Amino acid sequence: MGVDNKLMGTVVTGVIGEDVHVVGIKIIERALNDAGFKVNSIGAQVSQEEFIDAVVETNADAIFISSFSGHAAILVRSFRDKCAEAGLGDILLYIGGSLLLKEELWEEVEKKFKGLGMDRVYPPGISPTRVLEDLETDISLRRRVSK
Amino acid sequence: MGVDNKLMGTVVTGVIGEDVHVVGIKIIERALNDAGFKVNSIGAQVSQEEFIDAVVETNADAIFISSFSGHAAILVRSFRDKCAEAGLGDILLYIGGSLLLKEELWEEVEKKFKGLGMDRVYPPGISPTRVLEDLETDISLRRRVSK
Amino acid sequence: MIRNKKLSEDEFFKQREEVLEQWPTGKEIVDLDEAIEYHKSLPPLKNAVNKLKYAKEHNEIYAVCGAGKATMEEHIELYQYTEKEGQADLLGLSPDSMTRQNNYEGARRALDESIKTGESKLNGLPVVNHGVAAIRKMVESVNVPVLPRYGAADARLCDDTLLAGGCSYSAPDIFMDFWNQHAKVSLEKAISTHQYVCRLMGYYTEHGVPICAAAQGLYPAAIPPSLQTANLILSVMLQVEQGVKYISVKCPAHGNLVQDVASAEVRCNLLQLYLKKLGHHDVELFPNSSFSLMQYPVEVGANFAVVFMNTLVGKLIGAQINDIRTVAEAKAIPTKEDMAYTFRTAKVIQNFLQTQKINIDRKEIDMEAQMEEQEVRSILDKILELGDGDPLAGAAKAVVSGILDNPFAANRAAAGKVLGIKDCEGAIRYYDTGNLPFPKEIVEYHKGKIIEREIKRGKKIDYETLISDLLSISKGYLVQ
Amino acid sequence: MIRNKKLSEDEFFKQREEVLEQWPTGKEIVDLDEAIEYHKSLPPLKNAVNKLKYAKEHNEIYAVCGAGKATMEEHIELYQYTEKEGQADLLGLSPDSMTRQNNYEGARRALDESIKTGESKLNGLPVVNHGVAAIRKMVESVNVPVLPRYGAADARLCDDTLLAGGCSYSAPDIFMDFWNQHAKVSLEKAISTHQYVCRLMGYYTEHGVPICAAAQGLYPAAIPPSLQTANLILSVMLQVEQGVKYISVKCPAHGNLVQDVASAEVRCNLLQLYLKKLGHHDVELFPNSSFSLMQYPVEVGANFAVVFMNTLVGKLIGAQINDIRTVAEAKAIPTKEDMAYTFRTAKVIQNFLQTQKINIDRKEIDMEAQMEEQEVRSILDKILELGDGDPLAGAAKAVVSGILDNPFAANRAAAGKVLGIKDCEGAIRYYDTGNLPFPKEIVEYHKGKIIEREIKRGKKIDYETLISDLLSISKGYLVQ
Ligand code: B12
Ligand code: B12
Repeated sequence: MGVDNKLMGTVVTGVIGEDVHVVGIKIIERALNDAGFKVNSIGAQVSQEEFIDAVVETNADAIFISSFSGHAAILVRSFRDKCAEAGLGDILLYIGGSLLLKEELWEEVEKKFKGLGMDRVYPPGISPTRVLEDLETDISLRRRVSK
Repeated sequence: MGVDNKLMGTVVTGVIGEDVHVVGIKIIERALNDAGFKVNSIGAQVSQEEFIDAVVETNADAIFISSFSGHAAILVRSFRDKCAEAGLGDILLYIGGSLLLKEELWEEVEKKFKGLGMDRVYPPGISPTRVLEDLETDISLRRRVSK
Repeated sequence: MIRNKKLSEDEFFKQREEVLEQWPTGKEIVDLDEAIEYHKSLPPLKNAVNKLKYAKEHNEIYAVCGAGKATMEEHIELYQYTEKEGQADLLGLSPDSMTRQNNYEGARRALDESIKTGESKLNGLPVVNHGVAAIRKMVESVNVPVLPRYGAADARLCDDTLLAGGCSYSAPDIFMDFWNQHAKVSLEKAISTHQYVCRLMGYYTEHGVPICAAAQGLYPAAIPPSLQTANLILSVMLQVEQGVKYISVKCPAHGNLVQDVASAEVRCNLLQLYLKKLGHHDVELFPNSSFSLMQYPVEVGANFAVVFMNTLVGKLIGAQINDIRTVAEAKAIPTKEDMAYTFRTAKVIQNFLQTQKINIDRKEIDMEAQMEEQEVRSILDKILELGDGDPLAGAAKAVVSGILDNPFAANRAAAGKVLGIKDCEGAIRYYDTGNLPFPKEIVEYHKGKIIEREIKRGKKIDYETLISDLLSISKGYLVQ
Repeated sequence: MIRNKKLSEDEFFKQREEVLEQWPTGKEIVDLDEAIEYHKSLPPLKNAVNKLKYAKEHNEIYAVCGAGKATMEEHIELYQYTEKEGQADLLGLSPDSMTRQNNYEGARRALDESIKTGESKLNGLPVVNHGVAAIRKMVESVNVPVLPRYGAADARLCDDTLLAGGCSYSAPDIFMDFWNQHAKVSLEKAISTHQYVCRLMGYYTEHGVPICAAAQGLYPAAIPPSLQTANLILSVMLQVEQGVKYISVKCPAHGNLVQDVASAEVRCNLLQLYLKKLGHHDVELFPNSSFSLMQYPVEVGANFAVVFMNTLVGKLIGAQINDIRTVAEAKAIPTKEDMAYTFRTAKVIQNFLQTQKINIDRKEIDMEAQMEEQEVRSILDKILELGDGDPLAGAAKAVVSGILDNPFAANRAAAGKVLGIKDCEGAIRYYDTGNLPFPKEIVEYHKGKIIEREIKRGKKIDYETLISDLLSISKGYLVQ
């Protein structure tokens, strides 16, 4: 990945809502960076609008939303629509963290957040390598489609 | 209890079946003894018949069956009937130990063993004091009835 | 301008008027004297300081962990269950994250929805929305002290409500909160809110109700302990200046027991030393054991092992508080059963260890402690120099120049240059000392330990190593 | 007549013919050479001895616990789940109690019913009914060695089947089994079955397949360790005489770490000493940590604390095996989830402790060890004297005269005079030394410790105290 110094893509990363949990996303940022992605990190406690602005600015391929408040389902409501309104209909939306307040079957959680417009949903403790693999697949697919 | 050295009753104790777990019943025996009961301990690995013989011999009020094999339900099957056949229709049958192979709701276990003719059923970790209280109540009741 | 100076009573009460206006429930607690009387009417051992003194005398270590549900009914049920089934000696309290961000309106909406649906929609207790009467009801519903145990950039109204409600503990740790609890708050603003809270604690204390302040000093894992200790000592300087007399000193473990015990010793010793240096001679410390901020294991089995380490460290450092996390930590807000199991395990381990004579190799502890003491002194002495003797004035400059640093801060003000890494035995070393004012031999000592690890694994340390260090405990290893 | 004498090859094979006729599956294992070849075809680390040597070299402690289901399908599922989810390094095997009593017909009926109902109707694996092919299938279904870990008055056919099936470990401990596993068997009969099993192990070993014998030496709780150690050393004398070269030495803890560590040291040191005295110079020992036979806590949380103590003791005594019980121990035959959780906890604690430098106060250990060594020597030297140098001949006399004793024996042959009790710190002391041949100062040492406790609780020791000691761990205390 990214061995020949070619840019693999651009990703906007941040922690949504009133949430301050940044350790996880900082790790993911490092992994993205090392794998040859451009990372536009907008930090903790950011809103949907701040994410969208950052994408428009950098023409990013994906948004990485981190959320540990347990309020993720409320916080990403209509995010997909807002992206579309901003002309970012095909942006990749990834979400990870501790998404709900109660422990639920992972299949259910994943379904719920896919229903909310997320392309990929990750449980806590996910390995950065897995995420990178998925991202590469999704980006090349997305590019092929938009060609 | 037993303070004035009067005999509180006689109990036959033993561990049924192929079972060797004697620690628990030895404790109960000590407690019975100290509370003023006569204890006829027939030890580990005894059969229904050995229990009944011991009762006949000592004219006991109660049989304390200990069982940790998990096979208790099979091992006490028709014990009550055999007692009746031996003319011990009103003998008190107490059972304690680890009665089943699987963990089950205590209420269910108790019901099952009462259905099998036991008068009292005890879970592991039962306090000897509780057992003594029950036994005193049951014996005085039994004597009153048979008067 | 930033100064470590006690608020005058006038300044304090003037500020208090504004604070209590932030939300309607504020006006219920205007009368501080009434609150003080209320505290005095409670049984003595419901006071956190009394209980911690009792623990110290009796060689007890009490487990505590964060806990909070949206509705008071559910919250009290959680407490009563944990007290009964978990045999808890203390109960921790976590306000929800909206309350911590002063978004009381958001918390209100979520609370309403929680009441409507009968299911907690918040990640903690919305203290301010509930108000003082409800907090008193909660305090009275259990037999043990309730310890608010949380951070926020501005906890003034929340802490005021909690203390008026009968709590005698909170955690106004400026450097914990500045780095970790807000993305954008300025140090100046955060210092001023913390001075207020500590002045409030001091006020109660001066009026006969001892209140304990926790110095959390918690850093995300893989930050060497000396930097954590320097931050914590500065935070305590703020606390005591405002009149706080009882400090719960968190001593976060990373898992290597030589280092963990050495750090706790250095932390408590230097703290007393700097306290005396700055003229504070009557402050009592209660060591508090916990793990550094890190990923907890997802598996229940491995999580019990973390509870065990946390308790063992508590035993080794002579702690009174065993600040644990439940076995559900990595996954969700704990249920009451999660709480009870975990408390029970911690308690039984404590019962088993209480009178045992366990030691960690003394020679190794002393060596480790000696290095660490030098590191902390380098940082603090530089800061006192920068601030002309004022720790907070110095700290403000140190944050700008990266002498106080945090690579995993939520706050954007962090230089983020210092980096830590584990050595072969799981102790944390400086991989990059950033702008820390360390003498050369310290830098080289750490480098040496890192090279040792590189040789052992036959591979250079890289960012994968850093990640693996951050996650290793959650995978069930000290170091991989 | 009882003699500690190696069976000649002729005697052994003649007896073996009879043994293999006890049940139809016996004839499948007539060819011992084929079994030896089978062992040699297995991967080296599936051999228990090799795996334990590996553990010793690498400072590893492997958890193991009893496990057995009626049907082979369910049993293999339990193993595979525990290996995968619990990351087990060893798997223990418990035959059911009917098999242990040679009631193969009863086991057959229960097995049939288990197959019919799809639910295990036995408290362990009916090894003999399954026969060698099934055991091999089981051994091949996992990657780690399977360790039969059980006692019986007569385990000859069962162990013969297990060894032929690819197991390289079993637990023919005469004094464990004589006291605990049967109500009526005579010592003479039990010795002869144990000599057979050990001769079989020796035969494999001599033919290039090392087999490990466990000396369980387990006594119900509240029996002082010196009596346990004396019994265990005698049991090992039987084992090595028949050619066993590898001993897993169980060192049962009572919870006071000074005593537990001291006992383990005394046990291993004296064992080597008596081995040399009786001419055995090439026996390798593998310490094995576990708790004494006692009531386990019913609550899950408290049970995890016991797993932790078991593992900590393992670390402190340099054990290779951590013989634990699952968190369901007090309640029922463990499910596969119970197994996995418990193994995982033990493993992670081991991971966390592996390279740590933890010690128990040396001076106290030495004092404790010195007393205990004297006690063991008094008993053993008396027994060797009684037997004219033959440990088993002496032991037979000692059982009759109560020099070897057990107050909680299932076997009616026990004098049952010795009684133990905990002291203030949870160490076990002699309350009554019965007929043990102790010098006066030992008796008084113990009395002193007991008086100390009486003074501390302001109450005479009575049978309630004894009960409370037997149950204290299950209530979550070392001593109450
Ligand atoms: C450290 C920590 C904190 C620190 C944060 C410090 C900081 N600077 O970040 C502090 C102490 C400040 C904190 C505060 C709170 N916390 Co907190 N915290 C944790 C803790 C212990 C560890 C998180 C962590 O750093 N993990 C290490 C990293 C490396 O792992 P990670 O975060 O899971 O990230 C990995 C993946 O998830 C992935 N990832 C993360 N995001 C994304 C996004 C994408 C797109 C992708 C692909 C991947 C990805 O990347 C990482 C690589 O594997 C967790 C519990 C746990 N996980 O064990 C609780 C936890 C997250 N906190 C929680 C809560 C509730 C709070 C508080 C509300 C207090 C409370 N009531 O307990 C406050 C809220 C403050 C606020 N305003 O937000 C809850 C959340 C529960 C829920 N979802 O319902 C948790 C789960 C604890 C619990 N069980 O109660 N916390
Ligand atoms: C010690 C022990 C042994 C010792 C026994 C030594 C001896 N001399 O007694 C040895 C090692 C020999 C042994 C062997 C086996 N054991 Co075992 N053993 C235990 C253990 C660890 C403790 C029992 C004990 O002594 N408790 C201490 C006493 C004080 O408590 P207690 O026995 O519960 O007794 C109290 C009460 O129950 C009450 N009580 C007892 N009986 C009665 C009767 C009456 C009438 C009353 C009123 C009260 C009463 O009195 C006591 C006071 O509170 C238990 C697990 C546990 N409980 O933690 C397993 C346990 C009982 N054993 C068990 C099994 C399966 C076996 C084996 C088949 C091996 C195996 N597969 O694991 C063999 C069988 C041998 C045989 N032929 O019977 C299972 C039974 C499971 C089940 N019911 O399904 C248990 C529960 C362990 C488990 N979870 O797997 N065992």
